[in-house]
Amino acid sequence: MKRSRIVLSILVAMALLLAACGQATEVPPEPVETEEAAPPEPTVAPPEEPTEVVFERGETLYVSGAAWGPPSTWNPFQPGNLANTTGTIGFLYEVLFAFDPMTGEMTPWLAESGEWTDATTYDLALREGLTWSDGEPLTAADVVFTFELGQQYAALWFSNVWVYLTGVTAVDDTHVQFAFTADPLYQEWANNLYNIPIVPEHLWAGLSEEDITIGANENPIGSGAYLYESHGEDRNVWVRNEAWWGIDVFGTPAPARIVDIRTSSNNVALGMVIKGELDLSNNYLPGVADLSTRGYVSTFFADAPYMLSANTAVLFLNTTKSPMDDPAFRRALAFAINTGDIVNVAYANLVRAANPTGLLPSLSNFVDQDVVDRLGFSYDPAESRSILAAAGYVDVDGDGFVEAPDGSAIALEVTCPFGWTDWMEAISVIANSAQEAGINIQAATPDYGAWNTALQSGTFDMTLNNWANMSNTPWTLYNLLFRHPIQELMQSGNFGRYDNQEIFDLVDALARVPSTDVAGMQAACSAIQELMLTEVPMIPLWYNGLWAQFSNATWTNWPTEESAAATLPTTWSGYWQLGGLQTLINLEPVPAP
Amino acid sequence: MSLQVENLRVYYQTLRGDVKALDGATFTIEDREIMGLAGESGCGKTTLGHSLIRLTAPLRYVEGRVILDGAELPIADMARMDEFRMKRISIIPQYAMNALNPTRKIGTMTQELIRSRRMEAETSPEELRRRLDLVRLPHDVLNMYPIELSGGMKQRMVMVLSTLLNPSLLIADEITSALDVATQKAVAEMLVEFRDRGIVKSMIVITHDVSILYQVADSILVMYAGQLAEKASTETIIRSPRHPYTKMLVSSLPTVGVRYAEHKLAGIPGTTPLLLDPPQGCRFRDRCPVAFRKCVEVPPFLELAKGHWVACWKEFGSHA
Amino acid sequence: MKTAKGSEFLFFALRNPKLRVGLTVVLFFLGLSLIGPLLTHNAPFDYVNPAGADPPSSEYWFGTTTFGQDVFAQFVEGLRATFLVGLIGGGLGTLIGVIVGFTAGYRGGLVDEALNMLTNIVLVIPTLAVLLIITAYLEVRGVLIESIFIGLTAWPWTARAIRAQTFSLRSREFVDLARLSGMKSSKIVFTEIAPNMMSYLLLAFILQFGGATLIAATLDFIGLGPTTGISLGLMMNNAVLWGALYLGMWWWFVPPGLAITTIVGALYVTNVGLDEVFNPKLREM
Amino acid sequence: MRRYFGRKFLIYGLTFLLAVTIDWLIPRFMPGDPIANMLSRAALNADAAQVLYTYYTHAFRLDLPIWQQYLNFWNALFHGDLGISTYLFPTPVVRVLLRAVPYDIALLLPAILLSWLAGNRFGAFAARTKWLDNTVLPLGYILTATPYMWLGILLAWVLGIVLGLFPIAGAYSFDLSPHLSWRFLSDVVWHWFLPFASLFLVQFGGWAIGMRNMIIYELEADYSHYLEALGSPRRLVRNYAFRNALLPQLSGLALQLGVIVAGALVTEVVFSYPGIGYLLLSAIQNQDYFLVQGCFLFIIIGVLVANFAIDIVYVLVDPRTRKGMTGEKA
Repeated sequence: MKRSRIVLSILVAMALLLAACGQATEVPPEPVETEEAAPPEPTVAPPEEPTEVVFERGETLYVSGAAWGPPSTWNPFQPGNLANTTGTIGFLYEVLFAFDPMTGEMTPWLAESGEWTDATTYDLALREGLTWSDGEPLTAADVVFTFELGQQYAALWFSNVWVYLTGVTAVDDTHVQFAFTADPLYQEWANNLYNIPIVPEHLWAGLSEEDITIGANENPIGSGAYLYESHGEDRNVWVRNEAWWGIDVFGTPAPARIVDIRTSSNNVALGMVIKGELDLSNNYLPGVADLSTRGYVSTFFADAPYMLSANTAVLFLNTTKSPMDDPAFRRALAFAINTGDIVNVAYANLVRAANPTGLLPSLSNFVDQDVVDRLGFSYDPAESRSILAAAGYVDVDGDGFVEAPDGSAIALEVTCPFGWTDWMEAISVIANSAQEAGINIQAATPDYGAWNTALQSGTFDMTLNNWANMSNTPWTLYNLLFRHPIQELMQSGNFGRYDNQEIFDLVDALARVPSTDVAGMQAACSAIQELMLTEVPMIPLWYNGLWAQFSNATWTNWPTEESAAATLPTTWSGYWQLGGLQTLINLEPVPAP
Repeated sequence: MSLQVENLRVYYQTLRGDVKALDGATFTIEDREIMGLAGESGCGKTTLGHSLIRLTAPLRYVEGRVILDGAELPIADMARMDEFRMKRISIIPQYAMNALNPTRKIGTMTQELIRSRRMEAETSPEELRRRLDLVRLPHDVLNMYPIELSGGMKQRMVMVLSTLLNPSLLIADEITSALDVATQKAVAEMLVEFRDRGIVKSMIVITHDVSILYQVADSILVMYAGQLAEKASTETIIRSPRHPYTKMLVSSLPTVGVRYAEHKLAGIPGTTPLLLDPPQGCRFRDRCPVAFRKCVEVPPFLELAKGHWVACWKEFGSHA
Repeated sequence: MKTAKGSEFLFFALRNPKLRVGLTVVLFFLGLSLIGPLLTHNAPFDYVNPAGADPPSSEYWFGTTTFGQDVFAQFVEGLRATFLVGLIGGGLGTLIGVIVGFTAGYRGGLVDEALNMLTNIVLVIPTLAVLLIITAYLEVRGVLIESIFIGLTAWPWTARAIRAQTFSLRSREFVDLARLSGMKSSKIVFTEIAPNMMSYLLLAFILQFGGATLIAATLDFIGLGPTTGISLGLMMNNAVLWGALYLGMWWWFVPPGLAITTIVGALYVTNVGLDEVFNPKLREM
Repeated sequence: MRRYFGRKFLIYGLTFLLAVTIDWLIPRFMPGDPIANMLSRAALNADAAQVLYTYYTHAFRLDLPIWQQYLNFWNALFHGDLGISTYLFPTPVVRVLLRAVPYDIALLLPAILLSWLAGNRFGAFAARTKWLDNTVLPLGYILTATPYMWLGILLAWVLGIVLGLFPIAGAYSFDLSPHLSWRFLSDVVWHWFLPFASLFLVQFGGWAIGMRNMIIYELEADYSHYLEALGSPRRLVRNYAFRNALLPQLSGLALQLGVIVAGALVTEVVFSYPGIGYLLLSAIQNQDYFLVQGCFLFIIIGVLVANFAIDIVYVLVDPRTRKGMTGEKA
């Protein structure tokens, strides 16, 4: 009986604790830095009413697969952890244009229109009646303020627009004029138009540099369709902005609430999908084929590859190391890799093999097929061997692996971060097939940190990377592949440190072609492709899928290959303005039986 | 007659078979008699002591009867023995130093013990204190933990506990071996006092220190190799022992207090036989200076003179 | 006398059911880990089954993974890792424990104070937390490294036990006698104390072995185990990562865990068995 | 007794000192560069990346001389400032940890206490009762030999997925936001159950076995024999033996804490239960060394506190320590 008393007291204590910790996650985190927070904005629903703490299934949309970790910042300029609250750009803060990779068109968002009035002037017209969620109007002044922040603070990721931007002026409340230097980077500008979020001057003008660059911006005020309501370790809850200016334009988004779930692992997401607790999962789920045949989920394509292609998985070769500094060897390697196995076995046909140019299908009209036919490559061990032999790589010591022309042994490592399970399988395929072709490559999976350091400081042999989102222009990819100048730390591109001024110039040239001049872009691209495929500085292998599994149980009208105007079914960071938001707006509730 | 042991056999189980630790013991103890039980270590005296009160594995009851105050003790039955333990027969164990639960106050433990025996009525607190006075223990030991007591105090506490219910037979097992000479004397005297005050009727004092028996014992039973050798009044055993082993034991008896168990009996060749398969006949045979043919048969334990039992063919011979 | 004693141990050892069962199981798995690879022609990582995940069958005794890898092949390979960790990690742990504990117990005085302090400190610091961090430093890890680190952190309780044991032993008569007879302390250690300690060491090692395998399994499971090769913990990790629970591929995660449990359990039982053999008091007659 | 505690405090003090120093060393050993990792999450233009890099480096005071960093660390520590998490930038580490702690307490406290109490009772019950000893006890051995995560996985699979009785991830349902109501509390307990169960079961087995072996020693102790010789009933003898066997079990608990923490850690991972252990793992995986530091520190403090609590209980129940006769446990 003594024991039972103890037990009881424990249980009581426990209940209290959990209530407490519940509170801990609930209360809007007390203000850090300057922002005054305590009473939630009127738009943010007060959490007292029971309906607010228990979400109606029929009115709530559950999504996952975008967040890297617990939500921690709602600052649209916060480079690092924005991924944890995707939608901060898109839901909360909006961009001037949206870009639809499916059609390749820029569609007006905050902006009504925008055009180059001459080679160095860009005129932008905002929509009428834009408002912030606190009721203040969103005007040209806010646009100017936002761009000038980039001029003021080099730490903001778009600051380098000011390399070719010379000034921004508000002509009137709805008209902004951008003035440029002699040769603006048209391609990047187009890119910026749908990536730079507009922030409210009346609230941000007072903020310190620290707040603006790295502040958490808790209890944010935005202009978008959904607003921040609350968050926990594993979720970020968005509530519909009933006063959204876009309701007249796009109609009212159906879900009253959107819960962005951060799943600790894809496996957890899988479980929720099966239980019908997730409406849209952008996780990489194993066994999708099985799931869709069992009717748990639908995908964009009814059959393999099920997913759209999101970005290109590129095998970066460290061209500063021998033998990767030898084009012949690199080309031989390109033929030695069994992309088929990667696609069929490692990914069970969830992905597609990449075009040798690395350009996504959505950009296929920039692929110079003739160049590809002449210089393209695909899995062909025999070809690989003959190239090696021709270049003097022969197996001298008879260990089954070729030695370098100078007779030195070749032993290379292909790496990816430990725990990136699909890539881990992929690199083991790479290693095995290369070995069969006589090139001694071992797969290694260091921890993310170690991998990342090697990647940026260029100490790896060869490694996978895919940091180029879908885009309006091939330049985005080439900007990743041929990022220059070569620096001590290559943090966002050209990790193999392929140093070739000729190709750098070509990429810069492409950047300066006006987005409207498609022919000009194609010309520039084929020049790049010509050089890229002869040099093979890196090897595009496959297209990572735009992982998207959705359920029609509660919400329907998901985009599929049949859809009239299919948009991207994703909540990934940076994809909202690429159609993700449109997809959610288009959703329709399933009438309750 | 208080205690009557008839042909008691208790073996000690080992892997290599039974050790005949106690091989047919027959003797009696009168009321108010304090009997010393002497012999080298391994002669079976402790086995005898234990058999009478707590016969557990690896000890194994073979045959024989034990009658206490006319009632037979179910010594082979742990459960049924409980009725007799402490009330009729009790023991002061060899390990008296560790016999008390270290984490209980002595008073508490005593109460709990008594209550568990349903003897609250018979033992008033006053009586308990009287007993403490008897063994010269301060009353507040009852509020102490065993570790707070000295070895001697613990032992006296055990004496009090074991005799609390006035058992008619008390077995005192090697109680003096751990004590210095002075304390030995005191303890010995207390034992006698217990008897004189009628707290216990009779007593078996097991020791290999015969000199102690001088002070306490009315009679002495000498054992050798699991069998009885001789029993007589203390006087007789010391003055005129008749069994050759007793003779040696007594003759080799050193000055008071010195123990000899460590080293072998002075002047006796050979060692005690292994009791796994003891030699036929008299087990003292091959150490015995006067051994002869007859000794291959087991000598009976006969009362040659009033209260004087001996197991030796030579003695019978001289009588016959 | 000693020989008699020895034979007595053997006698009980052979008749003690716990010991017999325990040892049999352990030896069975040890054998399996050794000959297992011969029973399957598949390499642990090869994609042998084009059909992908299949339940156990006559061809793939433990079924296949999502990629069509032979679970049995991985299993036996993983067993080896487990035993390796147990052997090296447990061995090292015991060794350090014995050295520290023994020196402390035998030298006593300041040495004891210092070592005992150290032991207690290391004892309080939670091993796994430390291991997590250490292993996180190693960019590429192997079973060997893992075992060594486990051994380096697992020793304290052994040290404690051995210390206590040594204390009691050095105060025994035969040691005093030896010391009186002017025997060199090193000689005393090996001729007088060590033999009496053997039973103890054996028990300690068995427990360390079990502990090491469990810790290793934990590390592997949370993905901080070997980044090369396979282990039972890693198998479970993969199974979970690839949704084996939801897709019902029980054959992927049940065998590895079961194996660990059975082995460690068997070790514990063996341990108790031995204990009974060494301490007559515990035997049930 | 004063000596006893003095000694304890010394040990705990030193442990803390050592732990904190190890803790401080963590980032200095970490492979890779956490800030670079953090920045690399978002594809940046090189110049912005550079600027931010220096910015963060300064913000995290990594540009000071080592000794100064060490002193600052202690100083900050006493001001409850453990830096800012890079993984959850810009949330202060302390805040992140305080959010996780309640889950750990809720998980560990009941699991430890209940399993200890129940396990001991059961073990004592089984000891020297032949049929139990031979039938039920093997279960104990199996339980205590089970890797925490495996039991977790099995429970999740059988009770969570196959039977669908319990949720197997998270701390409360996604359709709730925390508030004090029966609905929410029951939901929390519902999520709490499986992690708790797997912790409880494994430990339960261990304690049962431990007690079973301990009590057998005690039943063979002299005082037990004496009681038997005085014919006191089995009940009393066992009762004493049990109480005395609890003492080594108590020190056993202190020794086990490390292992239990490990168990909790991996269990939290299996059930994505947002406690410190779960946090520690993500911190390590994301190279967030400030968070790693924080977790490690909190774990140490927790273990020290627990140890101390056990010491106090020990003194209360064992007169020998109280009388200053023996200073050491176990």
